Amino acid sequence: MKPEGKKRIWAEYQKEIPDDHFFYVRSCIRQTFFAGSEQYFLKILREDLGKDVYEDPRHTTCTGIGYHGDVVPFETIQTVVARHFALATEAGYRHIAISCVTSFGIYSEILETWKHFPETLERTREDLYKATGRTFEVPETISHTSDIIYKFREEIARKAKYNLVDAATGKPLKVVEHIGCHYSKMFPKYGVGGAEFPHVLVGMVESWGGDIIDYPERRHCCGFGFRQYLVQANRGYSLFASRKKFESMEPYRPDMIIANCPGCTMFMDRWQYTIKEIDGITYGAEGHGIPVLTYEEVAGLVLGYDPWELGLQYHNVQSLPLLRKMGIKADPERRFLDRDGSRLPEPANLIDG
Amino acid sequence: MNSDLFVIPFNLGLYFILIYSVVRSVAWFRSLSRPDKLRLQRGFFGRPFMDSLREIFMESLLHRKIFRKNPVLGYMHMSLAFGWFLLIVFGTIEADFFGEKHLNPPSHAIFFRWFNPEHGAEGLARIYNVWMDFLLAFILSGLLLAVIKRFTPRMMGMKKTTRHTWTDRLALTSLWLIFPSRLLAESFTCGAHGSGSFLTGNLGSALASFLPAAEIAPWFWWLYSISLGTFFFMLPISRYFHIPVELFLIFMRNSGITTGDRHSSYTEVQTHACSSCGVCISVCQMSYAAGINDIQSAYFIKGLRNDRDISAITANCLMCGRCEEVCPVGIELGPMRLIERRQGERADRTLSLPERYSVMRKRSVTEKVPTQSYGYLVREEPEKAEVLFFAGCMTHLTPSVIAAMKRIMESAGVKYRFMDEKGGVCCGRPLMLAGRDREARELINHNSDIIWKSGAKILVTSCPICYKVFRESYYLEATVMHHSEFINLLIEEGSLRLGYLHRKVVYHDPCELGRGSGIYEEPRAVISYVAELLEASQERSMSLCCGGSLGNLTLASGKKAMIAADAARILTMSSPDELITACPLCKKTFVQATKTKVSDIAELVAAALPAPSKRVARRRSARATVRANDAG
Amino acid sequence: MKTVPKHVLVAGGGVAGMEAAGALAEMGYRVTLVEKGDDPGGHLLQWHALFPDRRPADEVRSYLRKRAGHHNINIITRTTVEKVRHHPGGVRVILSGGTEEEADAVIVATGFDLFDAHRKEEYGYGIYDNVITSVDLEAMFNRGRLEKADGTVPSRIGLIHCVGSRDEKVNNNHCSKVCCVTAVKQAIEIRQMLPSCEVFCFYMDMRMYGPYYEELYRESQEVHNVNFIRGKVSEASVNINNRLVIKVEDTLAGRPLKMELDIMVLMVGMEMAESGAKLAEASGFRQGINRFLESGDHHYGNNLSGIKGVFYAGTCTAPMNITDTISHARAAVAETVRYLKA
Amino acid sequence: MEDLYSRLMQDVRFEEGLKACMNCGICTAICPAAEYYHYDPRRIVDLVQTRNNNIIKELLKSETIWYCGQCMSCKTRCPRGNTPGMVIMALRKLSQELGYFTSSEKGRQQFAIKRTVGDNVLKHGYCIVSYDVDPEVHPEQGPAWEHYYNHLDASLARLGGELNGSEGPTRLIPGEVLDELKRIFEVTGGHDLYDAIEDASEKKAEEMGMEFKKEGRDFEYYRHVVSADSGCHQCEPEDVRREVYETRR
Amino acid sequence: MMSATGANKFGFAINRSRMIDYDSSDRKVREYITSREPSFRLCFACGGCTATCTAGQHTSFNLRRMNTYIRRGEIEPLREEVTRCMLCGKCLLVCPRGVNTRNVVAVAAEAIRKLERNEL
Repeated sequence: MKPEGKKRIWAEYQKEIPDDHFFYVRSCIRQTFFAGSEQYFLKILREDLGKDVYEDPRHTTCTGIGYHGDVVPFETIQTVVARHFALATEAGYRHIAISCVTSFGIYSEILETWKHFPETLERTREDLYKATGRTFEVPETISHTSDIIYKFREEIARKAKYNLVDAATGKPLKVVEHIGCHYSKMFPKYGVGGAEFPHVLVGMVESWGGDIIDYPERRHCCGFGFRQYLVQANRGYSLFASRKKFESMEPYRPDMIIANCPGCTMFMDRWQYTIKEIDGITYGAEGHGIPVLTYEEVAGLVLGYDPWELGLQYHNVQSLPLLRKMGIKADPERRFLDRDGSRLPEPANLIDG
Repeated sequence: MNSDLFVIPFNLGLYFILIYSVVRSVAWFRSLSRPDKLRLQRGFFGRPFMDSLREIFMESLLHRKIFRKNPVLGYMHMSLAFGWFLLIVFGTIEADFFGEKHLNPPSHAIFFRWFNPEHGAEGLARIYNVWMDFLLAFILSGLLLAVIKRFTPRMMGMKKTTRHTWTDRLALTSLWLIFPSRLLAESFTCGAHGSGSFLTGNLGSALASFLPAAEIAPWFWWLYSISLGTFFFMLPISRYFHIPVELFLIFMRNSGITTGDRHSSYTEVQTHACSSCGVCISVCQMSYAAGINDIQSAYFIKGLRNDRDISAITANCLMCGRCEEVCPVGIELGPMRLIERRQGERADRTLSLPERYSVMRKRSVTEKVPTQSYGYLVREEPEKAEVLFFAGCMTHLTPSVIAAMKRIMESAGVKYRFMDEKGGVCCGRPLMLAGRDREARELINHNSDIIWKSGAKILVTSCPICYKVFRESYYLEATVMHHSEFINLLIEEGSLRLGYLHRKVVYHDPCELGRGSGIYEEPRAVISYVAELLEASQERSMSLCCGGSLGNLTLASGKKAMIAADAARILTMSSPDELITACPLCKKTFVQATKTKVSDIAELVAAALPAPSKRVARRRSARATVRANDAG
Repeated sequence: MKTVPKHVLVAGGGVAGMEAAGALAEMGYRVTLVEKGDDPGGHLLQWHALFPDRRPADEVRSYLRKRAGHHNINIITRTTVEKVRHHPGGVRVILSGGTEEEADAVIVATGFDLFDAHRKEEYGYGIYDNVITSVDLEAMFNRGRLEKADGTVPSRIGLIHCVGSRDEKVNNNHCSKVCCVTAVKQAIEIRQMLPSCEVFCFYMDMRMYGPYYEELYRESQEVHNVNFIRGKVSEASVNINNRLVIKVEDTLAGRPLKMELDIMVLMVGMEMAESGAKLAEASGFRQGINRFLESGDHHYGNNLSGIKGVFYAGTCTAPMNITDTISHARAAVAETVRYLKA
Repeated sequence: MEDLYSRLMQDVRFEEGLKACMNCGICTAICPAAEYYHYDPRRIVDLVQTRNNNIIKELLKSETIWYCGQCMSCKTRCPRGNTPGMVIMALRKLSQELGYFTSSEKGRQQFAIKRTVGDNVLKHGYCIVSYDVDPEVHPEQGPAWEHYYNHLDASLARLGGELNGSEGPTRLIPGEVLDELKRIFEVTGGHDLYDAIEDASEKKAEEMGMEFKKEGRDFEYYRHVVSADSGCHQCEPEDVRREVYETRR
Repeated sequence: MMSATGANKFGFAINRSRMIDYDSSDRKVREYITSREPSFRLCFACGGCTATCTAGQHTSFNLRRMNTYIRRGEIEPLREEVTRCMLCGKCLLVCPRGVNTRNVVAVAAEAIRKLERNEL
C-alpha cells in the first residue's frame, strides 16, 4: 500500500466546511439511540471550540427514513427540508450542520436536484408557501457533523487528554472506519475525501493517534437497507451485510469501529449481539466484540469526557477493554444509574470483556 | 527322442479347447433369458439348425461376404478357414482309409505322415497325396496373404487393421507357425523316406540333399504339435476364439435371438465372434474422411472383450450403421454400442472375466447419470385431427422444409394439425442415442399422450430421427410416416398435382431413414415423379453419413465438416443440379459442405407444385390462417 | 531556375508524425518534425510487442526511425507547437520558448495521452502495490520479468478493460478501440510467460474490429485458456494477505462475483493529448465532444482542419491502432501535397 | 393501458437515474441486495429501458423491485451516470400509486412501513421515536436497548436529554409544527401516497381473508405482512421468467 | 462464508450469499469438462444455444448460463440445470464457435455424478 496515493485523492476532494455559525438539525436515529453523541457534539463545539451552533426546537424529522422506505414522496421530503431551510433563513443561518447521514444524503440530493432541475426548486417554494406560508433561501453550505469534527480535529487533538493509542505499549490502536453510504457515495464531492477513500474519519483517527485499517469490505453497506431493517421478515438482509463486514475486518484484529452514520453505528453494534445469539460467534480479540463508536463518542473520549456520560454503556458491545487499553479510568460500576444516582440492575447478555 | 511324445502338446490343447467350448456353451445357454432359451431349443430341432449349417459353410468357411467386399481378403480368409477344414476332413479320411486301423484318435490324422512316412508312393494314395499337398499349398497361399496384410494392409485394399494384444500376438504366431511347421515336418519326413507329392516330396528331397532329414524331422513335428497346442490354449483368450464362437452365434441368430437393450450372453457371444477382420474400419467414414482411427467397431468390440475403459470409443461414433451393414459375422454393432452407452463408464475392471460378464448383465440401465427431469412439461389437450404433422426439433432449424410441407399438404387438401408449431418436445431419439432410455421414455410418454389424444390416423414427420423412434419406441395407433412416404402416398392417391422439374438431382439416403428404417424406395419414387434422379456411387444401404449425426456425442465440429465435405463430394460427382435429402440435419450439414444446392425432398416437391393464381393463393392463405387459428 | 523545396512542419513525433514526415521528405519536401519528448517515437517507445501478431514493437520502431531519419527532415525535440496561424504567405508556427517558424503547411500529429489511471480511484492505482496499467505490464515484458511488487510470482492476473474509456465518470464516453485487443495480446503473453498463472479479462464488449483480432481472441481461449468475464469491475481492495480483491458482476450468470488477484492490470485508454488540446485552443481548431480534434468531414475529409494549410494526422483525431495511424498519416500527406501543388 | 414509461419519466429521479444502460453490471457487482436476494439492478434497468408496458407492469407487481436497500452504491460507479437505486424508487412509488405493490410479498410490506415510520412522522414529527422501539418487537436491539428502553427517563437524563421536553434530543414536537407537517403532506402528495397504500392494503387484506384495522398494528394483516417469508427470494420464479420471455417474444 | 439459517427467535431467516466467490468455488467440474470436451473453452456466450433450445421453450434451462456456472465453479445451480436438457442437439447447429454443446451437457452430468461419488 502506498499512502501517498490516498493523499493525492484526498487533496482532490476538499469540500468547504464553514468555521462557525451552524444551524443544527438532529437525527431521528442518533437522538434515539445515541443521544449522548448529539449532546456532546453540541458541547464540544460550543464549549471546547467556542462555536455558535443554533438549534431551532421547531425543526422536525427530515422524513428521510420514510422517503427511503418509499412511503414519503420526493416532493414531500423536499418541502420538509425546505421548511428547515426556512427556519434557518428566519434565524439568519446559512450553514446547515446535519447530524444524520441519511438526512445529509437527502439534503445533498435535494440541492443537486434543484441545481439540475430548477423547476423542482420553484415547485418546492410554492408548496412550502402554500402549506406553511414560509419562504426560504438555499443555504450556502451543508455539512455533516462529522465534517465539522473533521475540520476541528487538530484542535481537538491539541486539547486531547487521551489518544487512540495503547497506553501500555504506545502503539496506535487499530481502527476500522465505516462511512454511511449516503455520506458521499451519491455525490462524492459532498464528502471529505470523496467516495472511494473518504478522509473524514481517517483524518480524525490519524490526528488522534490511531491507525486506520483498510480491509476488503471497507466500502460495503452496513445493511440498514431501510425497508430491509424496518420490516421484521427482511432483517436477514441487514444482518447479512454487517456480518460480511465483520468477517472481512476480523483478521486485522481491530480495536474498534468508528462510524459517522448513526444507523450504521447502531446496526453494527446490534448485529454483533444477534450473531452471538444465533451463531454463538463473537468477533474481536478474545471474544470481547468490536466496540462500535460514533465519532462524537471518540472525540469525547479523546477530550477526556466520562464514557458513561457519552453513553458508551448503551451499546451492546461494551467498551471496557478499549477504555482500559486507552488508559481511561472508567468505573464499570457507574455504567447504569438511575436519575438519583443509584445503581440500576445491569442488563444481562451484554458483550463485554 | 521318443518319437510319439510330441503329440502331447497337441492332445492337451485339443482336449482343453473341446472341454472349454462345451463348458462355455453350457454357461452361455444357462444365462440366456427364458424366451431365448426356448428359441434356442426350438431352433435346434427345426429349420434354424439347417439354415445355420448352410450359413456356417457359406460364411465361416467360404467367407462369402468378405469375398464380395474384397476378393483378396475373402480368398485369404477362405483359404485359411476352408483349406484347414478340408485338410482336417481329408486328413481324417486319409488316416482312416490308408492308416493301419480305422477310427483313429485325432492326433493320428494330424500327424499322419509321421506315423506313415512311406505312405503314398503309388496308386490311389499317390493321387490322394497330390490332393493333400494341394490343400496345404492352398492354406499356405492364404497365410502368405495374411502375412502381407499384417505388414502392408494397403495391399489388401484395407486402410487400417486392428492392433493386437499380446495374447493375440502369441495366438497369431502359433497359428502362423502351424502350417509352415507342418510343411517342413512332412517335407523332412518325406525327404528321409523318399515319399511325398509335389510340395512335400520335392521340398523334402531338396532339403534331404544337404541336410540330415531324418534327424531334423522330429524337431519340426514337435514345433507343429506345440504350435497347434499353443493355438488351442490361446484360443479362449485371443481374438481367434471367434472361430468356434461364430458357429454358436450363427445358430443363436438363426434361432431368432436379438441383441436387445442390455448385455446378455448373446452380446457376449457377439463380442467373441468378432474376428477383428477390419472390414468395419475400412467402411468407416470417421476413419477415411476424418482420420479418426481408434474408435471403429473392431476396436469397440475388442475393448469390450478385454474390458478396457471404452467410454470414449463408445461415445465417438456416428451410429450411421455402415459397419453393421458390412460385418461378415453379422454382429449387431449399433445396438451393442447403445448398450454400452447406457452403461456409462465401466468401473468394474478388477473382476474376473466370468464375474465381469455377470455384473455387466445385472447392471441397471438407469444408474448412469443424474436423472433427467422433465417435470416442467405441461400436459397438452390437442385438437382432433386426421393427420398430425410433427416437424421435429431439427426441422425447426430449416423453416423452408416446414413451409414446403405446409404447401404440399394444403395443396393436397390434407386436414392436418401441426403438432409442434410453437415448438414441441423432443422425440426422445437423441436421448436414446446417448444411452438414456429412461429419460427418453419421459419425452416419449409426453408426445404419445398428445398423439393419442389427437386421434390422428397418420403421424407425419419431417425428421428421420423422429421417424425412427416414433416407429420403434412409441406405442401408437396412428401410422407413422416420414414425409417422403406421405408425399408418395399423396401422389399415388392422386391428390397432388405436380409439374415436372427439368432438373437432375441426386438423392442422399439419411442414415436413420435408409439403413435405420429401410425406407429407400418411396423417396426415389417421389423424386422420379418430379425430376430426373441420378445414381450415386454409394447409396441405399451403403449410403454415406452426412457427418452431422446426433449419434456421435463427442465428434468435433471440424471433423464433422470433413466427413460432410467428403460425403458431399462423392454424392455430387455426377454434377447434379441439386442434392436432395430427406433429413433436416443432413440438409443443414450438407449446405455447409458443398456449393451444389441442397434441398429437402419436400422442398423439391413443393417447387413442382403449380404456382397458385393470386385469387387462389389469397383464399388459401385465408384458409391457412383459419386453420392456424384453430390449431392455436 | 531551381525551385526552393516547400517546407512542411509536422507537430508531433509519434507514429503519425514520423510517417508523415518521412513520406513528405521522400517526395522532396523540406520537413521540420517537432517532438515534445527527448526522442521521436511516441507511445510506441513503451511497447514490447504489437497485436495481433505479437511482432516485436522494435520492428515498427526501426521502420519509423529510418523513415524519420531522411536528410530532408529536421527534427526538433523537447519542443511543442504552441500555436499555428494561417496567413497569405503560409503558416506561422509558434513553438514553445517563443521561437517562430514559417512553413508552407503544417501537419498536426499531436497524438493522444494515455488515461491517467489514478483517476479511477476505486481501482486503487497508486495506492495498492499490485495495481498496474497495461503500459506498466509492457515494461515488465520488456524487462522479461513478470512479478508482483514484492518480487513473487503471480498466480492469477486480471486485466480490466475500458479503464478510462466508455466511462462518463471520468468524462470519456468514447471507446479507445485498441484496449480490447491489447488485453487479449497481453493475456496470451502472460500465459506464455507463466503457464501456471490464471488470466482473466473483465470486459463489457469484446471489440475485435481489426483483421485477425477476432482470431487472436479465439486463440486466446482455445490455445491459451484465457478466461473472460463479462462485467465491469466495480472496485478493488486489498486483503490481509496483500492480495487484491475485486468485485464484479458476472453478467452472464447474473450474479455478483468476488475474486482475488495477484496483479490487476488496468487497460488504460486514449484521451486527447494535453499538448494537442492546448494547441487546438490557441489555434482555433474545433474539438469534438470527446475532445479529439474534429476534422472537416468525418467521412471524406478527416485530415482537414478547416484552416488552410493545416492538416491532421493520427490519433489527435480519434483513437486508432498503428496500421490506421500510418494510413491516416499518409492520407494527410496526400492532402498536404495536393494543397501545396494547388 | 396508460404508458407506464412516460409516467415514470414524470418522476425526476427516474429521469436523472436512467439515461442509457450498457449492461456492464458494475452496479450489481457491489450491490448488497444482489448478493442476498435474487436481484440484479442491471437487469431491472435493462427491462425498464425496453419501455415495454407489459414488462414494466410485471416489474411493478414483482418481488424484485423491493429488494434494493437504497444504499446508492450503484450511483457512485455507473459509467453511464445512471442510478439504478433511483429508478427503483420511482418504480416503487408508481407501484404503490397503482396499487400493484400488494401483488408481491415484499411489496405488501409497504403497509407496515406506512403504519410505523409513516404514521410516526405525522404523529410525533420523527421517523423513529424511542418509546416506539419496543424490545418485544425488536429483540435484535439487544440488552443495552432493553435496559435503555425500560429506564427511558433516567437514561436520557444521564445523557443530558429530556423525554418529550421542549428542547434537546427526543424533545416533543409542538402541535403547530405537526400541523405544518400535515399541510406539507397534503400539498405535496404525501397524504395521497399514504391513502393509496392504505386502500390497496385493505383491499388485499379482504382478498386474503385477513382481519384489517384502520389504525394501529394489532391485527392479522399487519402481523402477516411484517413476518411473512415465502423463502423464495433467492431464486427466479419460473412463471415470472416465462412471462417476461413471452412478453418479449 | 455464510451459512443459511432458518427463521430464528428474532423472527427472520438469513439467506445464503449469492455472490460467486471464485476463490472458494470448486473448479474440478470445469477441469473435467474442459479435458473431456475441449471445445467448451470456445464459448463466447452469444446465447445462440439458449435461443434455439427446445427445453428452453418449456423451462428456464439456459445452456449459456450453465456454461458460465461451470466456468466459475458454481456447481449447485448446475445440478438441476443439467437435468433439464433433452439432448436434442439443436444448439450444436447454431453455435458459431463450434462448441460441442450437447456433449458439454452430457459430460457435465457425468462430472456431477462423479463429484457425488468422490471420483473427480
